[in-house]
Amino acid sequence: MRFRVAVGNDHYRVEVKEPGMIVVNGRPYHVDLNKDSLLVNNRSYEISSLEEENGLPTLISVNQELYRLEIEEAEKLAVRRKIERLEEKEEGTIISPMSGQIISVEASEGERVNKDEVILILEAMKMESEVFSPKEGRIKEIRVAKGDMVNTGDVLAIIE
Amino acid sequence: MRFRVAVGNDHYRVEVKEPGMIVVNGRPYHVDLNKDSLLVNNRSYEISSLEEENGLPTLISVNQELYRLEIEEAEKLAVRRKIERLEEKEEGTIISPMSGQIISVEASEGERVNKDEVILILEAMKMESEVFSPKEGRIKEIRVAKGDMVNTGDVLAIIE
Amino acid sequence: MFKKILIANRGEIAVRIIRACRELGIQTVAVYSSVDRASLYVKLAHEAYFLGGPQPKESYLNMRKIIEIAKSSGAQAVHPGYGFLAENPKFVKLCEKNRIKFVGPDSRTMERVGNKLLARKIVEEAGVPIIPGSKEPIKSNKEARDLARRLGLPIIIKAAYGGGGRGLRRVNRLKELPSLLKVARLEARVSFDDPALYIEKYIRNPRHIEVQILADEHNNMIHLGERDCTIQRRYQKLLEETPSPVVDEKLRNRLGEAAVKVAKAVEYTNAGTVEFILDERKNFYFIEINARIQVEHSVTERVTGIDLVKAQIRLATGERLRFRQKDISLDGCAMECRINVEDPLNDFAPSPGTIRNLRFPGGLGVRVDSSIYSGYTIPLYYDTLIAKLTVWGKDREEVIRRMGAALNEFIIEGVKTTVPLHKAILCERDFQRGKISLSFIERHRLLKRLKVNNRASEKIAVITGCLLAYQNRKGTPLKREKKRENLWRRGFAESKWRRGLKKI
Amino acid sequence: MFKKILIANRGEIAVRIIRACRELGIQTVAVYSSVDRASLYVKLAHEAYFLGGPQPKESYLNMRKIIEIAKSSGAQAVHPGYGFLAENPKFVKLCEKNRIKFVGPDSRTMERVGNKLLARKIVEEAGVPIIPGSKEPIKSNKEARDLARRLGLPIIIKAAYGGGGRGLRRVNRLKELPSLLKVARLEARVSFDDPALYIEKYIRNPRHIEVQILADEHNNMIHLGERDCTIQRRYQKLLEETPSPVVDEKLRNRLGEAAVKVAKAVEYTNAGTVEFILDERKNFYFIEINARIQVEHSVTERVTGIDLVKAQIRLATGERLRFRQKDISLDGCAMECRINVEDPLNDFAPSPGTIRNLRFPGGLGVRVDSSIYSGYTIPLYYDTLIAKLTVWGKDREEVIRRMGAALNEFIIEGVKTTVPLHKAILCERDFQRGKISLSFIERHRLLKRLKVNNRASEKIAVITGCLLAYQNRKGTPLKREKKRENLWRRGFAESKWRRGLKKI
Repeated sequence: MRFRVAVGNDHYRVEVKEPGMIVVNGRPYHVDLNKDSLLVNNRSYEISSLEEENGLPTLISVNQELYRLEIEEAEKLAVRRKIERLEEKEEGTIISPMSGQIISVEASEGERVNKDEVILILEAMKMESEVFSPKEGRIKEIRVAKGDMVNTGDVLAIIE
Repeated sequence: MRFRVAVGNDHYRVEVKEPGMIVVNGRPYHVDLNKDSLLVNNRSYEISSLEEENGLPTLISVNQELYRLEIEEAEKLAVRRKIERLEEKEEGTIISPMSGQIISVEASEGERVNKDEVILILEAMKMESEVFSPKEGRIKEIRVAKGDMVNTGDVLAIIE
Repeated sequence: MFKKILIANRGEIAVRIIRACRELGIQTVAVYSSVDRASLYVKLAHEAYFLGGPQPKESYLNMRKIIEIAKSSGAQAVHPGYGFLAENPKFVKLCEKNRIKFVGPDSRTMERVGNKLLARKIVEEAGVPIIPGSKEPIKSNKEARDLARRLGLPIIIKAAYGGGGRGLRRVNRLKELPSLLKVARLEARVSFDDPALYIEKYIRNPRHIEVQILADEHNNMIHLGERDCTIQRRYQKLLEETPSPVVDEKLRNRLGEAAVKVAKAVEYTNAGTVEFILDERKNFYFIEINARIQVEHSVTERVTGIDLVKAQIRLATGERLRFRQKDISLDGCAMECRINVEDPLNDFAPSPGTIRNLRFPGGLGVRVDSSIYSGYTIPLYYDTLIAKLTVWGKDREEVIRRMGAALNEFIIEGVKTTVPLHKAILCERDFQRGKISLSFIERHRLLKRLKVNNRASEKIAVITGCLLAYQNRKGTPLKREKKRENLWRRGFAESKWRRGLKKI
Repeated sequence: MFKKILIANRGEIAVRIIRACRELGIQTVAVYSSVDRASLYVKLAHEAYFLGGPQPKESYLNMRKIIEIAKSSGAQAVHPGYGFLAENPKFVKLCEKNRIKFVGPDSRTMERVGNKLLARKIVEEAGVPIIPGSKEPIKSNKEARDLARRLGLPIIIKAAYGGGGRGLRRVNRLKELPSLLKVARLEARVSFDDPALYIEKYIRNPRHIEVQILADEHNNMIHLGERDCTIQRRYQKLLEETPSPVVDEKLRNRLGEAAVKVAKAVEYTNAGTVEFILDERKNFYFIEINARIQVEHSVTERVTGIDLVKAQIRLATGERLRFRQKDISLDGCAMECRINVEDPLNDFAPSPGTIRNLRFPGGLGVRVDSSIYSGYTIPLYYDTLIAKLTVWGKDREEVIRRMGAALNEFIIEGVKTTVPLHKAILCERDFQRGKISLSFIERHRLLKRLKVNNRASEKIAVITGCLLAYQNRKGTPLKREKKRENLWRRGFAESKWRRGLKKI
């Protein structure tokens, strides 16, 4: 099975020949993966997959250091690129950066806002976090009110 | 819901009135069970259920001390006693010792069998258990066939 | 000795107090808010009582309810831990009124040390140096400006009843003064219910040095050496050690004597800490008294061998101190790293969540104090400290190496923590040489180095990712569970990027 | 300093050695058998190599393979831990031949101390008391009988190359002698590959006291005080402490001097232990030298502050001792409980299995050394030690109370352990008073007290059971997962019963 992997600006061509043999950029490695333990040519690493998307790991820890990967199955490359372009368009969605309570709403629907203008203030664990507008535009919708509890990833507002 | 419980030689009559209220031998207790933490009239215990049978715990640890319990639902007591008495009489009744699948029937109706002769083989979680004839006699009836799923207490066969 | 103590706190300090009580054979009464039912300290206590909603005002600050529970449960004393009601004179008074022993100084002393301006005055009269500044609360912008001119800029604005960095502002230019006074006053009112402010001269490259003291109710008082708490972020301590790499025997004695003098001046009893600022020329200035057990008490415990929480409880019974100053010797070095659920890469934003995978370090010289366990969900409502890693070594080099090894063993998955930041601190040459000041983290740009995608094991990450992808494609059942949680993390990372912070 | 060390061992001692190497900046090479791939030490090491099948002969005793891996991986030294090849002169020789430094004494010393009769002879010549007995291996039953008559009964039969209680027999009556000699000889042959036996006088109510020594390769040698290892079951240590409650300063010096004399007589280098028997009148007799790190080294580490494994590695590089005898002082008391997967209620039968729920104790003075983690399956093939709990206190009373509190916090589910036995030991008045001997556990019938269904919390167990039954009937989704496991256990229990085993 072949993959293409990007880590920051670095790119890798990878082929998993069998569970015990992997080729990275043409170089073969003996590997032995046992739950959270990985041996690569007998070097021992503690690994963990922290995030996945469609069965493809996106955040890996190696000896507690984090790596953000973009893995693509070589066959499916073309399809993915199209989806990415679609996602980029909807950059006006403001998503909650953490779980917490809305302690203040600083803007209202219909209002015009600048990039980096404060829209809401969130509180969690005795700390306040301001949530900014990602771009200049008009607030189409604010989905929360003061006092609401929100979870990470909840849509808070939409800028158009 | 009412229960009778035996711990060694001690017997208890218990009624769970609601999840937060229990009556043991006529005395009420406020309880709050949260995973492995139990508060009884505000006293805090670390508890764990180590073994269960038909949803009835049989081995409990309280602050790391072990207790072996026999719990019976009170409503079913009468019925059970009847069955037990029946069983005593009909010592030729073969009851399933566990939930599982019949993977083989080793005897057939009308056949004469000796005490401890294998009648059936049951399987659960990769473990096979042989089911023996409790006495010498003739197989009057076999109520299950290969492949059947059975529950604990089901009558499997009758020897006369 | 008390038969039963109520612990008016939560988290790791509640666990710490329960351990001390267990050793002393004292029964413990825990109190909990609605989000703390599954907390470790509730499990470990003998009794546990529900307080109220998650907001501190409904629960851990609910004085009447706590007193009521203490009385109905038969607790003879209340241990306040740190934070919440630990330094609240009203609560101490309420305990006294209800004949429940408060484990700490009495209400008179608490009032005296709680008012920072009053404390400054008493300390100055006792002959211990204080930072030059105002003797009364600032009444007008003009008064502030005059004082600032006299002291020379920069100056620091502080809340009279403050703590934890709130109400604190540094003023570099005179024209900033009015607006910063306004902000600080607002913060002081919101945080401490009193807008009173005062002004102090700003000390360059200061170190934060504090001295642990123990005092019985019979006028005996000793100090247990200093702690260097200079590694901070946003005025919050992050790493503490004893002895301080810049304090020699002579300075230690002078600091200790000053601390005892301060404590005597306020008629202090029980365990407490006298905080000083040490300038570049090793002049020290009194800042404040912390009238409670401190988070970082563990380092002093290790080098003195004295169980400070047990000592607190014994002193509260009226017992005399078991040691004199000459019995105290300091053995080796100890260091504590505060493990907080905060994301150092994202401006220390709190990172509450569920602990998925947890491994504490162990072995020689390694102590862990924590209230978390695998599967525990850290609530949103309280502070971010979830574990304290305290390490001992014969000398500072051994401590640093051992702490590094211990941090490398530490696994906490499911939340973001300060563990990587601590590793970065330990690797810093200047830290290893003991050359630190309050601005160490900013000055060394440590946060910038905490990058995701360190090149070192990048290829291993690639191999791991592809092997897991391969396994997933070939269909291993294990993976399915993980997906749900991962969405949560994805959202988090994404929002960072959206906020314009660097992409992680 | 070495750049890379191979650890020819597994389990907790491999983890312990890795920690020392990490502090020293040394890379570690682990070796593992087929059942140890998921072990903690494999994860923590820098490199890991497969050795062979689960049987020790195929793996951890496979000298050639280990040497081969050391050479191919570039390891400059081998640390043998304890057990396996730790005291095997052949292996030491093989290391020497291959120019790999063996962390321990050289092969000549190893041979000398391995032959117990030879060691006895050397020690006696050095003027250190030994237990009266045979000077040569027993050649005939007649010789044994004559010797037994001369020494007076009871006597002890021992294997010349023995250890760990095997080949050991107590003879109370002369007529038992021939049959017991036969059994012991057989055991000695099977266990140590040499049937040679010797005979010693039996000492009544003895205590097992050992002295830790450190020796460099430049004739410097010091001792680090004693350990009292008297609490044993079947000649296996269970709980150790330092200082011994019966050893005073004067006796400590005499024991220490004797130990150093013994070690010098065999030209000992590196860390080692000299074992003595102490009789009721406080006469001591040399028993043997353990030419390796001991399981219980942690208690000595705590009171001396010396990292013994780091010291071993430094000494193996040829470094001189960093301390002289006068630099050594003992701070407080330390005690270790060995947590074994054994069922004390069932004649200490091994209890391998999968760890389902695990919580280590923590806090002040508590050290845990362990190789287990939640979800880890303990293999059947090796010894039962899975964790060491070492606790420090200012005095013995504090240690006992703190150890008790720590044991109460310790949760290990899925296997049976010695934790309940340790709790029972600590509760025993005679133990608290320090009145112990090698037969303490039998004499106090501790095993009989470890019953299931202790009355104390019986009602709580009943309440728990009924609440869970109620939840199950009402159908809580959480419970479903559990049921599956329980069926397995039920099937297991039941099938045992059907097979005529005792109902569990």
